[in-house]
Amino acid sequence: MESTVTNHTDPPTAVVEMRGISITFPGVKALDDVDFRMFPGEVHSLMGENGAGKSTLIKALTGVYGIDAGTITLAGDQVSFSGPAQAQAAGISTVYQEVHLLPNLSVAENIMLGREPRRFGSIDWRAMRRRSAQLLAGLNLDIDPGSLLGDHSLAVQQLIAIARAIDVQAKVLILDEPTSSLDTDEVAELFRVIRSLKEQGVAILFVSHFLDQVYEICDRLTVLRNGKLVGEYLTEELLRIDLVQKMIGKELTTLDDLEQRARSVVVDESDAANFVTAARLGRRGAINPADLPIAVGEVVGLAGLLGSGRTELARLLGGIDRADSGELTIRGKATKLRTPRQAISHRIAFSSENRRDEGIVGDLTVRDNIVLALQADRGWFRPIPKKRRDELTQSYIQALHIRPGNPDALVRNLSGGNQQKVLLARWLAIAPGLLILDEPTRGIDIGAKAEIQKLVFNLAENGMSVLFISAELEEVLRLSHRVVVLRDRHVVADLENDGLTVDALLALIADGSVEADDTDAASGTNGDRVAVLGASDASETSDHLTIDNVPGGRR
Amino acid sequence: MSALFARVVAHRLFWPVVMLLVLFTINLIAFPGFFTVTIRDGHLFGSLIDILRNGAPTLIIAIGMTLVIATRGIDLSVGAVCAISGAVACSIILGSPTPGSLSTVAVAVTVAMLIALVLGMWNGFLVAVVGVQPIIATLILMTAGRGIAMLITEGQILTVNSPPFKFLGSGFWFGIPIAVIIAAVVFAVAALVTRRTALGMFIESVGINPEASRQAGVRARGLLFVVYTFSAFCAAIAGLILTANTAAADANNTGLFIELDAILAVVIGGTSLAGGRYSLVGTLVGALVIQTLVTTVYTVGIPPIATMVFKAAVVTAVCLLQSPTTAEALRGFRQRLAIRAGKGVAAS
Amino acid sequence: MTNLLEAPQQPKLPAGPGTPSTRRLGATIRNLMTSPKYGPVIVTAVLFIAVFVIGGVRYRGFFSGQVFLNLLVDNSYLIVLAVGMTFVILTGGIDLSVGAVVALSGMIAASLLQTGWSPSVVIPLILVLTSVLGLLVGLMIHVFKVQPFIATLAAMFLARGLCYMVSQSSISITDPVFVSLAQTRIPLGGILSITPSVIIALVVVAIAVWVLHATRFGRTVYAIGAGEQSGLLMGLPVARTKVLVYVISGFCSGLAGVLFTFYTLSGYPLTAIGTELDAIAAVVIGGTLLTGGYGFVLGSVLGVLVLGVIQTIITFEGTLSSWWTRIFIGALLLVFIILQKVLTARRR
Amino acid sequence: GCANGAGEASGPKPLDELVVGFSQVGSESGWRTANTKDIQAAFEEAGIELKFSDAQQKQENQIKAIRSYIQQQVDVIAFSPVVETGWDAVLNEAKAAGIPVVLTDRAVDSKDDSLYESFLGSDFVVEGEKAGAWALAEFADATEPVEIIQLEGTTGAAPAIDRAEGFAEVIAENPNLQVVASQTGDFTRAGGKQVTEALLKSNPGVDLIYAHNDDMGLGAIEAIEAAGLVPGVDIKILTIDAVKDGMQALADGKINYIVECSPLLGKQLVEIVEQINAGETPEKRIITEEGEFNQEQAIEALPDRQY
Ligand SMILES: Nc1ncnc2c1ncn2[C@@H]1O[C@H](COP(=O)(O)OP(=O)(O)OP(=O)(O)O)[C@@H](O)[C@H]1O
Ligand SMILES: Nc1ncnc2c1ncn2[C@@H]1O[C@H](COP(=O)(O)OP(=O)(O)OP(=O)(O)O)[C@@H](O)[C@H]1O
Ligand SMILES: [Mg+2]
Ligand SMILES: [Mg+2]
Repeated sequence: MESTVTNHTDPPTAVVEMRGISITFPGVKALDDVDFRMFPGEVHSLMGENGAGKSTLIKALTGVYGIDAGTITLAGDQVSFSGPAQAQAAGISTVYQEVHLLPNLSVAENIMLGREPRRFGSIDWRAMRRRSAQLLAGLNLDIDPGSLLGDHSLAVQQLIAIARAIDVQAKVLILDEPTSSLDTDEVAELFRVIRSLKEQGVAILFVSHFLDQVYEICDRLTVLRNGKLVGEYLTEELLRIDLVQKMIGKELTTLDDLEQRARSVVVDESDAANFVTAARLGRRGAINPADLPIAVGEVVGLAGLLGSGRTELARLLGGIDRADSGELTIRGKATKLRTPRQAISHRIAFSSENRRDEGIVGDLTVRDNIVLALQADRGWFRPIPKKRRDELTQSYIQALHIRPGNPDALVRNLSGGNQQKVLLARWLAIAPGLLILDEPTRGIDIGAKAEIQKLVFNLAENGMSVLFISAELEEVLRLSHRVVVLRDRHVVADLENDGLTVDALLALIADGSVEADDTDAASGTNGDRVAVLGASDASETSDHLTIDNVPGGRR
Repeated sequence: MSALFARVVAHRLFWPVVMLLVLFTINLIAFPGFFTVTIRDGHLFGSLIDILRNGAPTLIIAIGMTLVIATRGIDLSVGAVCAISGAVACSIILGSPTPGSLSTVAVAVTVAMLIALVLGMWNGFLVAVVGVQPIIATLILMTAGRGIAMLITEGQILTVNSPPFKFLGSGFWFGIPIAVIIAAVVFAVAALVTRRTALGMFIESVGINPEASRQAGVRARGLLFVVYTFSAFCAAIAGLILTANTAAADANNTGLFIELDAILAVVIGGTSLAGGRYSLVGTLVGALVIQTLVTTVYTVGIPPIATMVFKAAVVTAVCLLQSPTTAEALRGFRQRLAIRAGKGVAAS
Repeated sequence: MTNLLEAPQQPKLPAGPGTPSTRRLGATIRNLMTSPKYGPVIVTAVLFIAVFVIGGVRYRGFFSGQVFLNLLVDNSYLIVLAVGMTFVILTGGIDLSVGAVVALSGMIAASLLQTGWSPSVVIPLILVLTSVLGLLVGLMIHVFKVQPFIATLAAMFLARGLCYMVSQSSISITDPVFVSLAQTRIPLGGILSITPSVIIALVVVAIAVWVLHATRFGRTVYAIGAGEQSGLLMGLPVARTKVLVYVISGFCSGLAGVLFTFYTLSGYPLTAIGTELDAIAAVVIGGTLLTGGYGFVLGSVLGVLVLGVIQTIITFEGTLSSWWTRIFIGALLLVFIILQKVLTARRR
Repeated sequence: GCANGAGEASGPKPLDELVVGFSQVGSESGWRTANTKDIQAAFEEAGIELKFSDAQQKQENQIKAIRSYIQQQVDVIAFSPVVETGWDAVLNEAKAAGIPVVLTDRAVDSKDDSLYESFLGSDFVVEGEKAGAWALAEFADATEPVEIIQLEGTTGAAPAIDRAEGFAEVIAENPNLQVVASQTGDFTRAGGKQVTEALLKSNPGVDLIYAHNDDMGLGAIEAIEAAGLVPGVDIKILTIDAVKDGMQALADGKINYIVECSPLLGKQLVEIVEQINAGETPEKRIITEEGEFNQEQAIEALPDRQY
């Protein structure tokens, strides 16, 4: 063990102390003799590649999984929780990696469930709503606590889960990839909250694959690799490059590679060279009519705030939802997409941001998950020969470093990041002409992220069009030939990506707001809308950007 | 060696098979000739053959039910479809001037099957297109279907005198009961079609995560149509066998409560009612357990008033033994034993 | 089902004719009807009233207060059953044992009263026994991970078998307390009257509404229905709640059995066969999703009334043969379900 | 007496103004359907309006139907109770409304026999006794034990209980007659066949099969034939009901004896209704005339058998 921690920086006693933890799943040793500790008033980060065992360690701590060996002490007492309820009662408040909330209940209930304020034995609904409104406001989230949770986007749900966790008077707060779907502003809000909790002496465990975030907020790091402890470090004493090396066990070069390549824009002005052209494509209540041409071999990035309609627009192109206005031209032919199936037959692949509910088929094997879309496209009576299936699976397992590399493992048992890779493999397997990636790098570790970015880049060079959505603007900028900006369900800008900076993009995304129109009439009643950052949107000025007045606009 | 044993014990069909063997043993004690299979009049004769033959209709229905359940559905209407197909076939045979001719029987069987296909598509329509919850969608046909069957027979038991038809239920082919052969064919077809093509994977994937499957381009609607139609088709075959068995269509009693037996067979076989992965072999074992249970009640002479309690005991026993909790406890027990044994060795 | 959970927001309404306020009202109604939460219940209520009015137009003497009250009088036991079933189904489970438990508690009551026990002992005893049965079922489901369908099926066999063991033939009840409870009518002014059973049933409904809506336990029931795993990770008392739900169902079955004996003043081992399906149908018709998480007790009460009104129409029709009776019930159920679907349909 | 209730109708009504409500148990068997049909036909012939409802074997449905008849103020209510007990409340309501009630096929077990005018039907115990008597006579000079298999009706159903009881009582006279196995076949052919199949294997020496109805007997025949034995010869068969298929088998010598249980109650029921309408008092308990058949009698009776 190459621990570099020096004792003089440690506060006197650890609030959490895990020693020699081992957990074995059938076929995988997920944790192998891992030590881990947390101190009051510090932000600690668990780092490691996908499948390194971060989530498993967290679940071991909170009693979701029983441990095969080792001891856990909480504030000096040895504990062994039989379930999350006990852990919670003992002062450990947790947000697990996949959003685990209840879509059938209201936002307020999701926040307060299990500790609802009561009067005379019955739940005090008014107090509950008030309290949750406060909590949401604390995260700068302006949504109706009475609305159904299921009506909110994944990102909002993630924030609600966080609101639930921070409401508890906890000694320990655990956040497993809480920022994977959040935009910069939401992250900033979260960090503000984390800092104030830290001041109150709460020990906070923050897991993220975003190194920037980790370096911004964390005091101390514990690095895992392949279920083994690599070491515990102070953030300020560990260079990023060293951290990455410790995580993956070797030097990382690919990213820089990518940056250095020149972006050759293959855009042709004529529609014929466009793989797909959306003209005034829209859907009531979801996205206002939008134009979106995507050329063959072009990578288009969609940028916008939470709820700006990126996902909605992408869903229309992927045939997931039906458009009710506008036209879609695919390879020069006017087409209507009614089902995802049709889209696939036009070689359009849509990879959903919500991988648990709309992506993976948990109880099927890795192999079946990878070939699913390809097979569906071929029809049921033309099965892909076993040999071909195995080859395909093996090649993607290798190309995307899916771990464990066992094609017969159930996808349910893979770590979050590896599930995402399986999903990606599914879509690559159909050799799409247009690949729509909605948050494809969500929860993917830094090494794999680079791999995926490289992949996207190469695919585009080989003529695949890509529509790329990511909350991480750097990523969007790094990959896209063009960036389309959405705001309030309108396309507000369409820019060539030469010399665009994150700051410029941010300014564009956040600048004012589109005047409230029919979309608001439909959704505004619920008030489920995030306050746009720094919005002085009362002004009726029509200075919102149009295609024409944006610098570098397309036409 | 012990690793192999552990693997066998961990198999999800281990306990159902054990239960089957236990039931066999009980029978053997009560009736020593239980395993005797003789050849009488050129065909096989014996208790085991009876179990296979009488279990065939339940098995056939359970095969269709397995696929329905794998899509997260359930089909309560199979009993009614049994009754309808039997009623249709018998009334056609009765109405024909030549009830004994092969062609009459062929027409009767074909028409009965076609009607069952329509009924299956009806269920599929309600579930897949209208989006009615399967239990209610099929409850409608369960209620109305028996009425339709009675409408056809006018509430009477239609007795037919048609050797070819009767052959379907109690005939033999190469000494093996026809019903068993039919069940084997249905089983093989279902297994081949779902496992050799991608159908099985699609069914499972729709059962596990319908939305993800839709986005992956799986045609869930068509699939639901297919499984409900297939289920009704299986029910019709079973109904014809049941009817031919006594050469009489009894709209009231043919296939009464058979849906419960079929579902029980599916679940004992390890397929979850929550949909997803299914096992046809499991269903086969489940159906055998259930039929053996029924036969045991008769041969052992369990009084009718205690039959239900006995059934409850067996079902509960299988379920508890199959449970992961029990497996865990057993594993712990074995480990303790092993440790103790190890200590003993060390001490000596 | 996923589509219910998913569509992010209300569709914008097409601007129809009418003043803004009527349009707003129309919009509100439309929104209510298509909301996944309240829609099915509201639509069921509207349809129930429609059916009642249509019946009134068609049959003499149908559209009267007493006919409506008789729906409650005749179905008070079913209302109590449906309440218990709602708890179970909300958690995503199912309870097939309720019909047999009704019969069993009738048998216990009749046989104990016959031997001179006092009703003040018998009734609590029954409620305790059936709750304990529910507890066992709940433990089997939670601790041993047995699928609810099977665990409760085993309980159904057991309860039915115990009925025969108590007595094979029916036993009448002559206990004065039971007789007076059976025959008392509580006048409601005019010629209208109800029975004590109705009051008991309504009290049960009121308590259930309160428990589900306003207690932690009740909200946890909904939580488990939406996702047991999520509930577990949120630190909710999943185990306790899941087991308790079956205890409640057992208790309600016991109580329903007692109400049923008030209704028939006898115990009979063959009563209430298939009543579990009535209860399930009532719950589902009332808008509760079988997969759990969505639904209301009041919806289930409406579901019972719908089934009751269908039955009433059948008796008022008065000339249906046995088979047309069944077909008619199926058809009415179908019309109802389809209308419900159409009216609650959301644009996708 | 018929002077019950305050609202008693004044004087006889013309037949075509009479309305009779009839609540049938269900349609669980061919016997029952024949019963329904006969009653419907008889009333049609007599020109009396009959309101019919099928309770689908549920007492609660029957209670609802009777309540509805009371509300519709029919002149006479007739019903075949699903079960013997538990009718006092609703019959009291009928009595209070001044509507006379006639029971068909099955009796009710009530202390207060003023609740109904008349019972018309068979006595299941007597049927069992008749069957037992035949068995006694048939095996009167058996020196070895006679092994009997009993195929019972649906567990808990009144006919099953009574027929078993009557039979057991009578054959107790001869200790040689032993019921070696008794199992329910649910009154169905399939049930009868499956049970017999299994029991034949564990009781190869069986001499007589006593089935609670013809259908189970017919099922037993199939099983016996499948075992390579000759029904009626190697193993004797004794059943109850005398439906057409049963009689045919009896005529063919596959069944040895049938005790009749007639579903043809229509005519007698109409007569009772007419009597009540005329203000007369029908007999309290009318047992339908039922015969017993051996092979010759069956051959003779077969041509006129309609059900
Ligand atoms: N229930 C399970 N059954 C079997 N294997 C499991 C199970 N849960 C996790 N694993 C395996 O344990 C290992 C660690 O997974 P874990 O989820 O802890 O990774 P992680 O570090 O959180 O990764 P990610 O960054 O992708 O979330 C993986 O190899 C995973 O496949
Ligand atoms: N911050 C928010 N506040 C309220 N509602 C929101 C918010 N974000 C999203 N929503 C709701 O979620 C739904 C989905 O939005 P959508 O997924 O299209 O946004 P997006 O641009 O893809 O953003 P992201 O994927 O980052 O959530 C929208 O209908 C919107 O009503
Ligand atoms: Mg993880
Ligand atoms: Mg999105």
